Amino acid sequence: MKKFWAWGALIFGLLYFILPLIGMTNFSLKMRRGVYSLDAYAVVLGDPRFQETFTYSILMALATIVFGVVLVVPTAYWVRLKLPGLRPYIEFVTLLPLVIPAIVIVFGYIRLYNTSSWLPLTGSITGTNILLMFGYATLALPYMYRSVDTGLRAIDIATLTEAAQSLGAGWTTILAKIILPNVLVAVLSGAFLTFAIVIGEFTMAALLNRPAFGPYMQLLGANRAYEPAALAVMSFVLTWGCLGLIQLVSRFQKGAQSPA
Amino acid sequence: MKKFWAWGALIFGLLYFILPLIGMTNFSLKMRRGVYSLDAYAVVLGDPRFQETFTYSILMALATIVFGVVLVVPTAYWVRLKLPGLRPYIEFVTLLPLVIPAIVIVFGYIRLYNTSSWLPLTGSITGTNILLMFGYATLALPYMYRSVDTGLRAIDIATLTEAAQSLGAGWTTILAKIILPNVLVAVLSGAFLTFAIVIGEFTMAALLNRPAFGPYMQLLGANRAYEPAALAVMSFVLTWGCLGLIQLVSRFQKGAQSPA
Amino acid sequence: MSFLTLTSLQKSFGPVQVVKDFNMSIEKGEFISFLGPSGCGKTTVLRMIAGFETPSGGTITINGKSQANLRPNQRNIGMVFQAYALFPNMNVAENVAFGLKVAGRPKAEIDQRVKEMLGLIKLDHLADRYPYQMSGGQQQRVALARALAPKPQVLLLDEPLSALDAKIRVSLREEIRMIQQQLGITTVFVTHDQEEALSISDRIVVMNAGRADQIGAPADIYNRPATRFVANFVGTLNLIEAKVVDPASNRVSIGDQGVTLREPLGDVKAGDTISLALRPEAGSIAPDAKGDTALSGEVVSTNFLGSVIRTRMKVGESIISFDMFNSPGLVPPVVGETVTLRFVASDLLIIRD
Amino acid sequence: MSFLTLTSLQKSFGPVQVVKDFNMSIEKGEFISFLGPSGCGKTTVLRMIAGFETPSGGTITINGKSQANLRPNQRNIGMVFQAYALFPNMNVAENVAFGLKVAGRPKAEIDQRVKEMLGLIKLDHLADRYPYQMSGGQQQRVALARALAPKPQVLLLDEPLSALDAKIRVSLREEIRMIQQQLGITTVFVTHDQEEALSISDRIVVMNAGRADQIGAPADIYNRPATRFVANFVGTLNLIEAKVVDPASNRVSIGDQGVTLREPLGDVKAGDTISLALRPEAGSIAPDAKGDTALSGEVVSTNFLGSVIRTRMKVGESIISFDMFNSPGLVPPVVGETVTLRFVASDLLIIRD
Repeated sequence: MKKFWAWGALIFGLLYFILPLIGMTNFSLKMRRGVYSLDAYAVVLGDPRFQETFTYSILMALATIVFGVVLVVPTAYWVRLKLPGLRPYIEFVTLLPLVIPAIVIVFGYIRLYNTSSWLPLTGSITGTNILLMFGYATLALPYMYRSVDTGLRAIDIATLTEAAQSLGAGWTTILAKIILPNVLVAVLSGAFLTFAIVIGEFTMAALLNRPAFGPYMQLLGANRAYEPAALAVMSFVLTWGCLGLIQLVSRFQKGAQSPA
Repeated sequence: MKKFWAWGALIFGLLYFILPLIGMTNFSLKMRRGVYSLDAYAVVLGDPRFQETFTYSILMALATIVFGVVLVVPTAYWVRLKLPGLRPYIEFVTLLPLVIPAIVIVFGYIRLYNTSSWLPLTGSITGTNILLMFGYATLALPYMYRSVDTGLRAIDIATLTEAAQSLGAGWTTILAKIILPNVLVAVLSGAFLTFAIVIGEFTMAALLNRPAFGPYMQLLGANRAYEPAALAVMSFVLTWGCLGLIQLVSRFQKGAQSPA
Repeated sequence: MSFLTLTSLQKSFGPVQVVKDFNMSIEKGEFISFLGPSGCGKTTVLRMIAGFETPSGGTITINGKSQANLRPNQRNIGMVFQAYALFPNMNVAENVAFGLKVAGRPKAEIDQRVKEMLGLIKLDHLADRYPYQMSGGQQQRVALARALAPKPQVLLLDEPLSALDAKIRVSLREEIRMIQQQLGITTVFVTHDQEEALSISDRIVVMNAGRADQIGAPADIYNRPATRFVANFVGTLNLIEAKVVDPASNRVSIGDQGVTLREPLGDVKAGDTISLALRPEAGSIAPDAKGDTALSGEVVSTNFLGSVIRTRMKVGESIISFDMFNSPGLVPPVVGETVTLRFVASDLLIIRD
Repeated sequence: MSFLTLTSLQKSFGPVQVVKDFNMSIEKGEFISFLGPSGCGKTTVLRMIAGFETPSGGTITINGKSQANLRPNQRNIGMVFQAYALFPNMNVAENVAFGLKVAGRPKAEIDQRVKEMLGLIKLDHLADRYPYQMSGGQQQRVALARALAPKPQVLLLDEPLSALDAKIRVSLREEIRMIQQQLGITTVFVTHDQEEALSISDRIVVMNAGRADQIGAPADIYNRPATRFVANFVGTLNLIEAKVVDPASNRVSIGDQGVTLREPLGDVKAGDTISLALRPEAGSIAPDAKGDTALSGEVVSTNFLGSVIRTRMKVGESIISFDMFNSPGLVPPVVGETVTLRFVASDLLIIRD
């Protein structure tokens, strides 16, 4: 039984992740005919549009993360503490973006906030950026919320809150000194997922016509052969590195704080 | 403080979900100039390509769900029971599809299973369908796995397994009679999310050139005005209905089984 | 006037009235226990004093000042929770300092007070430890120090010992009592453990279904329970059915054996059935046992419980348990044997309700 | 030959040896308790008998047959868990029938046996209930019925009462013992609660750090503990430091008071320090108390615990606790008073290790 599973896991892992990755990495190194080279990588990194879109997407990702944290941490805390009956509904709402195609969200936004509406966000670049950030935040909401909510579950927030209150602390102190430090790892992991989502997102950025990394990747994928493979390998390494970092942080945190 | 949050939630909900939805629904009913009508819906539903792609995607979704359940339930059970040390790694693996753009996965698959490879899946339609199903399963893996894993956490599988063993039951009996019935709701909710993802997926189906619903939606979105709005509303209603169903089932289940 | 007064306190959660017309006056420096089964409302009363629940009716006054419009963080009340509730991101010293920091005290004063508090709980050497590095007993002592550091008016303890092992529970309850007497702080202690309440309190409130069934000193509660509920909940008790023989002379019969009670029987007539209560430790079957009353019966079981041996005998329709201290030489009665239990008639309580 | 034999049983988890050379022979129909603190290996031994853990060394034989190559579902052993472990998707009758269905018994036989089992635990009327609709005590009785339904060779109980309330714990343990005697089934019961083990068992194994410290009948274990660990773990105990005065006549001194022991002192010389043990219930300060030995000391505290009043007195460097049964007329000694505790010299045990 054990052997069967071990073999199953191995084959599954090979077919699903490792072989495709190896194949792609191999291919990305073959731009120069007959020898392995990093040419494809050099081309990608040297492309000014790569630099421009990547920078734009990183800035958007950071903005989305800040907005998400400010929105989600107090909300998730408050729902757990005072409105536990609402939790199923909130969970339901945070699941919506997973199952409503991005195109629906964007389409709705464009209809609502176009230049002739009462809030003409699409009329200016800043407005469109804000709208795009809202869209990203919606996409990232499920991950951020679930991550923070799981983090909150690990600590007994009701009792910690009451303990802090009985010692004279108000809401701001409780949030800043007790809640946030104890869900930091969860917030970080939510932030990272948000980052990955924003960097890879295509539909919204394309429909709102912003110079984001997703559309650039798509464009490259449609018109070139080796460069997209190089891009894919790079984004995989970035992802892997970030995930590794999260694991590291959370392990460190565990060492420092878990209840033995 | 309570008021602030209540207002915040209201405004958030309005800006994010409800107003865009209303705007879109409104627009989708305006195909006939000056009056509200269901023309756009009639056009969409009457389109033979809608019927074809929708049927294809539903069949693919069902296949993906069966594959996912058979793969995930025993794996998640086994990992929880015998290899709890592996859980972080498995979780890590199941998170990968979230953060690796679909394009990377498909690109890898195409490179690996092309007509000149040792497993030329892309050489036949059935092969390509299987490959696409694998891709979908990869995309859906995080949701299915987490859902089942959460379901397993709610029951004490270690003790239930030992109780069943001491009563003479083997592994097949334990999985079929004890584990599966107790995580049925979790499996259903994972299955539904899988369904929603497969129906909406664009990149993989487009790159593998299969007649799926995602590319059809994209095509319609690029070339028509009212029909995509109708499509979006329909998919939203479908989604909402399914989610409602899940909530209903899980509430019923809770009533019947939760530890008081 | 009392230091902490609860007047007609009530609390409903939806349609369920958890606390019904609760009245109590607590003197400065007193140690009061709320004792009762889960769901009796004892924790709810405590949480209303702390301000975590808003009373549906009634008033709470501390040192003459109504607490009605004060939020929990304005009441200057120290609280210790069953779950310790130490802040996991802070070490011991930071935990103890938290209340003082929030109050904006100068750093030197904080350091001084933290040192003093850690001395009080004898954990000076663990000031840099984090909660997860300590045992439950140590964590709960830190929680106590943290609650006491800002010099609260009242100390509230919400089942602080329930999560601990039996041996630590006993030693920590003695430590709590010692510290409480040393500081002279008014304390309310919630527990469902009768031994805990009996051993630690100045007065005990036995709560039942949202009301105080009896308020009194530990020995009062144990020896003179006011209601059947108190008699049953505090300590083990035999309930014996007896038939009134002669109300005028307090004569009753248990099975076919006559007994004369000390207490007046009150408004009953010959032939009525009444309930009597007898503690298992009240009687003895030793040949030289003292007592003005005796009951004989057949032994139905004996049970070795360690320090005591509990024997059950059948008298009429009632089963009466009695305890003997174990000793190596003791030969416990054999099942089927007839034994005679001697006790003082005044130990037989009449249970009315 | 014994029914269930454990020979040189060992179990290591990684570098930690949890069970070390455990030997035990259990007769058919015996009720054996494994008693010890958490981590002593008692549950691991039980799980090796059930087949959930594979021994690192040693053999397990049931009814003459080695269990080494049998998987848990081939051993025909009934097991009851602390967490009840009823299948949540099945009702009571389906839970009880599970083992019989797996064994492929005919439907009529299953129905008959389920009925019989539900009668045994007196829950016939709840056959259609689901686990979540029942109290913990009821669930655990169903778990017992489920374990017994396939007529197992051995019944294993893994702290089955720990999750229950105090009163239910007592009544269910008596019910378990009754059912066990009725069916005559060989039973191994794991617990950390000494009263539970003392009251229910034919024999007790006191376990300490992976070994059996002592195996014996309850009264043996309590009255004649073989090691300091057993003496400490089973019951409350005073440990008293004494100085040897004259080894030949068993004379020692406690503080400045001389005592003559019954047990030979063994290989010590005058001036050596030895440890003596005395149970708090062994002595009495009543003026008419019997006993050939007396110790006087100053009272340092008295504690009302309900049925007993525990007093501590200081004799030399040792604190000695003793218990008196509470009675309403009793005036407990006052702190500072000097009292004399009388007891039988043979109750003073010499602790060697």
